[in-house]
Amino acid sequence: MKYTAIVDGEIFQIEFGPGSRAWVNGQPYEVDLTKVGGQYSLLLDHLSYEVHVASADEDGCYVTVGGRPHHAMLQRGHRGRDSHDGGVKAGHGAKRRPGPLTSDIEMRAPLPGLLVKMEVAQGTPVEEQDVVAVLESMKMNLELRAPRGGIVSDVRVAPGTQVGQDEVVAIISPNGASSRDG
Amino acid sequence: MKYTAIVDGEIFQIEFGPGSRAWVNGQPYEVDLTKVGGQYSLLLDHLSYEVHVASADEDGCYVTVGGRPHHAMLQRGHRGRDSHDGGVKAGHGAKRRPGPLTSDIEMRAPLPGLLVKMEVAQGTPVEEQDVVAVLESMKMNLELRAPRGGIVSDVRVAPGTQVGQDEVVAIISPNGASSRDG
Amino acid sequence: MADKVLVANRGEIAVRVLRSCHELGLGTVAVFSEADRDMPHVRYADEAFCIGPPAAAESYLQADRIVQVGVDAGAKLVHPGYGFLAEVPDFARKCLDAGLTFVGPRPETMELLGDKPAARGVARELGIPVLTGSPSGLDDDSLLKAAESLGYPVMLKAVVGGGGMGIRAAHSPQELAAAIPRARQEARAAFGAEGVYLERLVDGARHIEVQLLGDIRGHVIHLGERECSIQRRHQKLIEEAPSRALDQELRQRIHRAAVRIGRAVGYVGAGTVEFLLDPEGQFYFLEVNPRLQVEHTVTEAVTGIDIVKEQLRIAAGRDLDYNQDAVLARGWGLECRILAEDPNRGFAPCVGQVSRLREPAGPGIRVDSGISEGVTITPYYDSLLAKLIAWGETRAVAIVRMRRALAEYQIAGITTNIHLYRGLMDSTRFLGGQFDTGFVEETFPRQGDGGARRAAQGWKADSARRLAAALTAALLEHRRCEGDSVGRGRVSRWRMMGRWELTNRWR
Amino acid sequence: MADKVLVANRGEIAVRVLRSCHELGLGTVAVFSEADRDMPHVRYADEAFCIGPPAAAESYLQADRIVQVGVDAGAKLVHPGYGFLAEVPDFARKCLDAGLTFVGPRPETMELLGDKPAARGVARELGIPVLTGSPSGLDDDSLLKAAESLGYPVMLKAVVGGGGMGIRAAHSPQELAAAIPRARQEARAAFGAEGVYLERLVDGARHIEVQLLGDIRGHVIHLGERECSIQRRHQKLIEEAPSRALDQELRQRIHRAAVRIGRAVGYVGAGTVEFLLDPEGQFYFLEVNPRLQVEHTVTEAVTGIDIVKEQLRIAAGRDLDYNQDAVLARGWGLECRILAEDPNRGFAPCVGQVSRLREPAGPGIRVDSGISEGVTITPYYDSLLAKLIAWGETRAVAIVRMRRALAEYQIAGITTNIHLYRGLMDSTRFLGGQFDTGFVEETFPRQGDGGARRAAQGWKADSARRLAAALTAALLEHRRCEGDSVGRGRVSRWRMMGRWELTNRWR
Repeated sequence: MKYTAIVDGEIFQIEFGPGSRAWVNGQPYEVDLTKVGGQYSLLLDHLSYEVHVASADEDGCYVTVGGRPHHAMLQRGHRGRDSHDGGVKAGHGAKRRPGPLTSDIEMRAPLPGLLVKMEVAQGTPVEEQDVVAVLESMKMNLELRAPRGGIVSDVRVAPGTQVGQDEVVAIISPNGASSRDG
Repeated sequence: MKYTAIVDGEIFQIEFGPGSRAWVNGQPYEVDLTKVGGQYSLLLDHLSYEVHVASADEDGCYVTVGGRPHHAMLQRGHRGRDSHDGGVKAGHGAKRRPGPLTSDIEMRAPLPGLLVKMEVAQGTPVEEQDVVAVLESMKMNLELRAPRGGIVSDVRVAPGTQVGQDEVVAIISPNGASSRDG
Repeated sequence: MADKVLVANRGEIAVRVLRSCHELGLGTVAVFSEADRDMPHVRYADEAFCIGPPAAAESYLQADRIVQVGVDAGAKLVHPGYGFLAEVPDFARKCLDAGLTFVGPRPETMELLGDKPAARGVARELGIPVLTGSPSGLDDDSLLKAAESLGYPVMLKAVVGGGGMGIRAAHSPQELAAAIPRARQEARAAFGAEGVYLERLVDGARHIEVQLLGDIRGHVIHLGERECSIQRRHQKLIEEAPSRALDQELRQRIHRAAVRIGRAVGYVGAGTVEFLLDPEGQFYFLEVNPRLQVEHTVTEAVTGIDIVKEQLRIAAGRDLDYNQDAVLARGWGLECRILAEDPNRGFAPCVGQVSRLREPAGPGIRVDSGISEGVTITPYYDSLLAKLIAWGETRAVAIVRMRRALAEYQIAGITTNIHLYRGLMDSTRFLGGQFDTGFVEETFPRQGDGGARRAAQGWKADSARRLAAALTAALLEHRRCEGDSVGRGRVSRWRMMGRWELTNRWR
Repeated sequence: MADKVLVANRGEIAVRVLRSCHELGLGTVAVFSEADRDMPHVRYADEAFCIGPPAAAESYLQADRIVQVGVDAGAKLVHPGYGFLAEVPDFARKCLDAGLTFVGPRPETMELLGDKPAARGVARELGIPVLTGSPSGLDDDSLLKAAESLGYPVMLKAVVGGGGMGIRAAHSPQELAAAIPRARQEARAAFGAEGVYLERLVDGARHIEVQLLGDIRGHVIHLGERECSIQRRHQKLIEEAPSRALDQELRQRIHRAAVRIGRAVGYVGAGTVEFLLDPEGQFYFLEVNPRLQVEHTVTEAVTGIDIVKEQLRIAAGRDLDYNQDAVLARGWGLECRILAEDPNRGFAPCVGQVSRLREPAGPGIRVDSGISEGVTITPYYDSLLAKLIAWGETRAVAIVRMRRALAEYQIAGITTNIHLYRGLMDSTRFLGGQFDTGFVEETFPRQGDGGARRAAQGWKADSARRLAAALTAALLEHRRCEGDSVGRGRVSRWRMMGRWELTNRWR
């Protein structure tokens, strides 16, 4: 199972092996994480960290390490859904799957960067997980994928444009009920 | 709704009125209880107590008041089940109601006292809430009622006998499957 | 002294006062607004009474209601803490009229000292230098004229009150004209009186104050000085005792001046005489704060004297426990005010629930806290959550202790200014004592988060902490997926982004 | 001193040592057994290494493994704390052989002082009184003969070790014959050496000890005395500094005797010289503890000196920071050892999970804690959870502070001896200083819980607390029934009795 975590804009590609072994961006680490009271104790190659996972907002959660808060976003690192996924869906599927899309979704840039590609135009129908745009940031290409199916009702940014963090790049409206004109 | 609480062997009969009014053994009190972090703050006629409800064992729970632990047992104070009870059943019915009795239940004396009456004999079938025995303790008569239906498979104490705290007075076995001979 | 004390305050100072009451065997009565039901001072007192809605004007400033609670609860003494009603002579009078002993100076003394130009008059008569300034009661035009004769820059201040409210610097008539209405409005909002006055502004000044104790028999002693130069917008952030800016001769002159002022006004209780020290070593009397101060703790750290206990003893009519010779300072005391303010967002106050709290402990560390895990910080009162006090044999030892304690301090769920102090403790200017009242504002905006990094192997660098955060997040999710119960409960509260993916992996 | 320190210990003393390391800017390495993964010292250190299964013999006593961790982690110093390997000369040698600096005296000094009759020989040669006793190395018969010539009662002690293990009183040859095999067995189990020796037993004796510091250049100073007479079965419970039992002349004589012993053995580091003081005011040398002691904190409270920092400085080859004249004691320090022991069940050690923890704070209070909320106390190590230290200007002030702090202390989920101290702080014999080493055993069994009640309105009486417990339990259930969410989560964990009901209500 692979994961991608973005912490304060820095990207970590994480894979867990057997036992306490993990790889982060290809580097091996020994990881020992345990919960004590309301917090966690992390030993990372024997380096000791006190970690507290604080309440989440819409865009992720706050992970406090050694008394300093960090903003973390997480997703499973494979493109499709592989065979392991049964357990996951119950967890965050709750937010993603329920019924048809009923309100507009603003697709925002999770990081500042260069919009490399815009795969859709106004009126394009999209399925859940379709690539909407590609952002280049921190020397990586980031695909922005539709969280649900619908119709692209607005495209806000053209390829080659620099976008800021949280800037809206496109809007997806419920199927057949475009709520704006662009 | 009335409740009976036994704390370190002392008996409190409690009734809650509207608002923050409560009666304990007939005396009125103003009660303001709020949860803060892992504990409670109780204002009882403006007297301030820090209360922590600690993990329960088989016989009740530990309520720490001002850093001092007290053992508390609680039950709803009415003999039968009155109309308010719908909400309660879902709560502790979980332990009491599920299916037929499958193992022996030891009926124990919650306090030291004099066994005044034994309402059953070996082989008596009992329904849930039937009175099994009556104990006199702290100037009160305490009815011991069957927590579930079954067959009385053993009677350990005769009326007129002094029993100690936690002493077994009778055993109820699953219906039609007495697992001991007495 | 088996009496009962009503503490007419909230937060850390209420807990602080309650602790001394408990040590003296006094019963305690707390008051709280509807917003403060969960606060520790409610739990810490023997009894607690709700006195109204969240807004201070409807609760902690309701003098009559608080006096009535005191009477109903059978209290004998009322301790006002600082802020709220602490410097309101009418409140003191109402206590006295109801047969309650007010723990503080006499109402007449409070009135005299509350009018700051009048208090300066007292000092001037004693031959103690005061900053040239205007009288009180001037209208806007007269203030502008007075400024011309004083010479710019000038400092505009509220006649009554304190805590940095209603204070503004003006470097020109235009600035002053613009500042006057705002200062009046702030003063009216904070203290209910819009009078302002002018003082000459001294560049590079340091703020030195002297702690006084006086009993009802006219004995007045001092407990040494404090330095409170680490401020932001006239709000003290770090206080220390003693001051590095004083040599022994200057120190004694300032102490003597403070005691003379205290004696001249017949000061009873604990109070503080504030001075400005200019870069040439000349000191000027500013004002007297007729109350317990937030930063009394650093004086307690070096003298070992419990100032709140002394207040209570004095109020009970006892003589001072000490003569001047018995007051011996030892080592160095430092205090950091832990505020619910975000230094990275212009020091905006923050609200929220304290989801996790671990306060530092161990040798030389004292925490006076007004919060506990699970409480909600509301927008109704000031942002002071707690005070962290470090003592050391020397200033350097106190600083490294403070730094160690700041590293231990964990507050989650609400943003605080703890990082700011981590940075300041590493600042060479602070270590060297080279700062004045403009230090934070000059230093911090440029320094930001990076200054908070501890040297060498002790402190975790930012990137290592980000890696730790990433691995924790991923591993908790991983365990949840694998059905491991360890991470459960926490992870379910997250909302995964799920909106984008990486194309180029493992680079 | 930007080096790294391996702390070869656990619990509160590991955290204590780590704090001083952090203040000095030293990197830190913790070790932990498999039972201690959750303990605070693991989180508090920069790095942490698991060194084996729970049993101390397989983890904290594994000298080779610990040395290897130190080497692997790049540590330069090893601090042993107290207990475990702290007094094992071989461990110190292994550190030195691996290029690690052992924070403690030289191995030869440890060996000399570890043989207690030999150490008594040093004192005797200096003309310092020692209790008459037997040599070490006697067999059972020779011990019985030696007892005859000493005269009963006698005290039987292990030749090596400390902490009350292997110590027994015998009032007759029968008692002694029975005690010898048990003492030998205890000593073998605890220290790996079964040698025992005899001392004359002094009735009504008080235990006085003197803290020493010595550097590698032969300077030896003392930091004053401590009194540790509040014991139970030779286990110290309350320690204080200074001692009420000494007048100025006697105090100086004891201090001088301690320093002379330290100089005679070329003592390096922090150590403690223990004395017995008989009711006639005659003191006798007992032994030297060549390590940091649990109760070093009360000396820190009165002198302001961080003894662990001094240990680290000395180990780094520095001269002492102080000469004797610079060591000034102020006020009074008291320490209560917070133990996971149930005084109501014969002081049986308790295990369990700490479900709630609130440690006291505020003026004059220090807590050195080895636990945190959520940790599980296991049966593998000693029962010391934390130390509560109170400082006051006088002994009386320290006692009321301690009483206040004990009232604040909340530990749920595991039974502790906090109540015992609440009772002792109210004991007139303790307040008056009228106690000897038999005080707790004489006083507490009869006093029980009732002595813990605070006077007057401050402390809640038992019956009021029971009422509060009853109402809380009932109201939480009531709210749950009514669908109120406030009580949820807690109540669902209860198991209602449901087995009996009241027939006669409202009597």
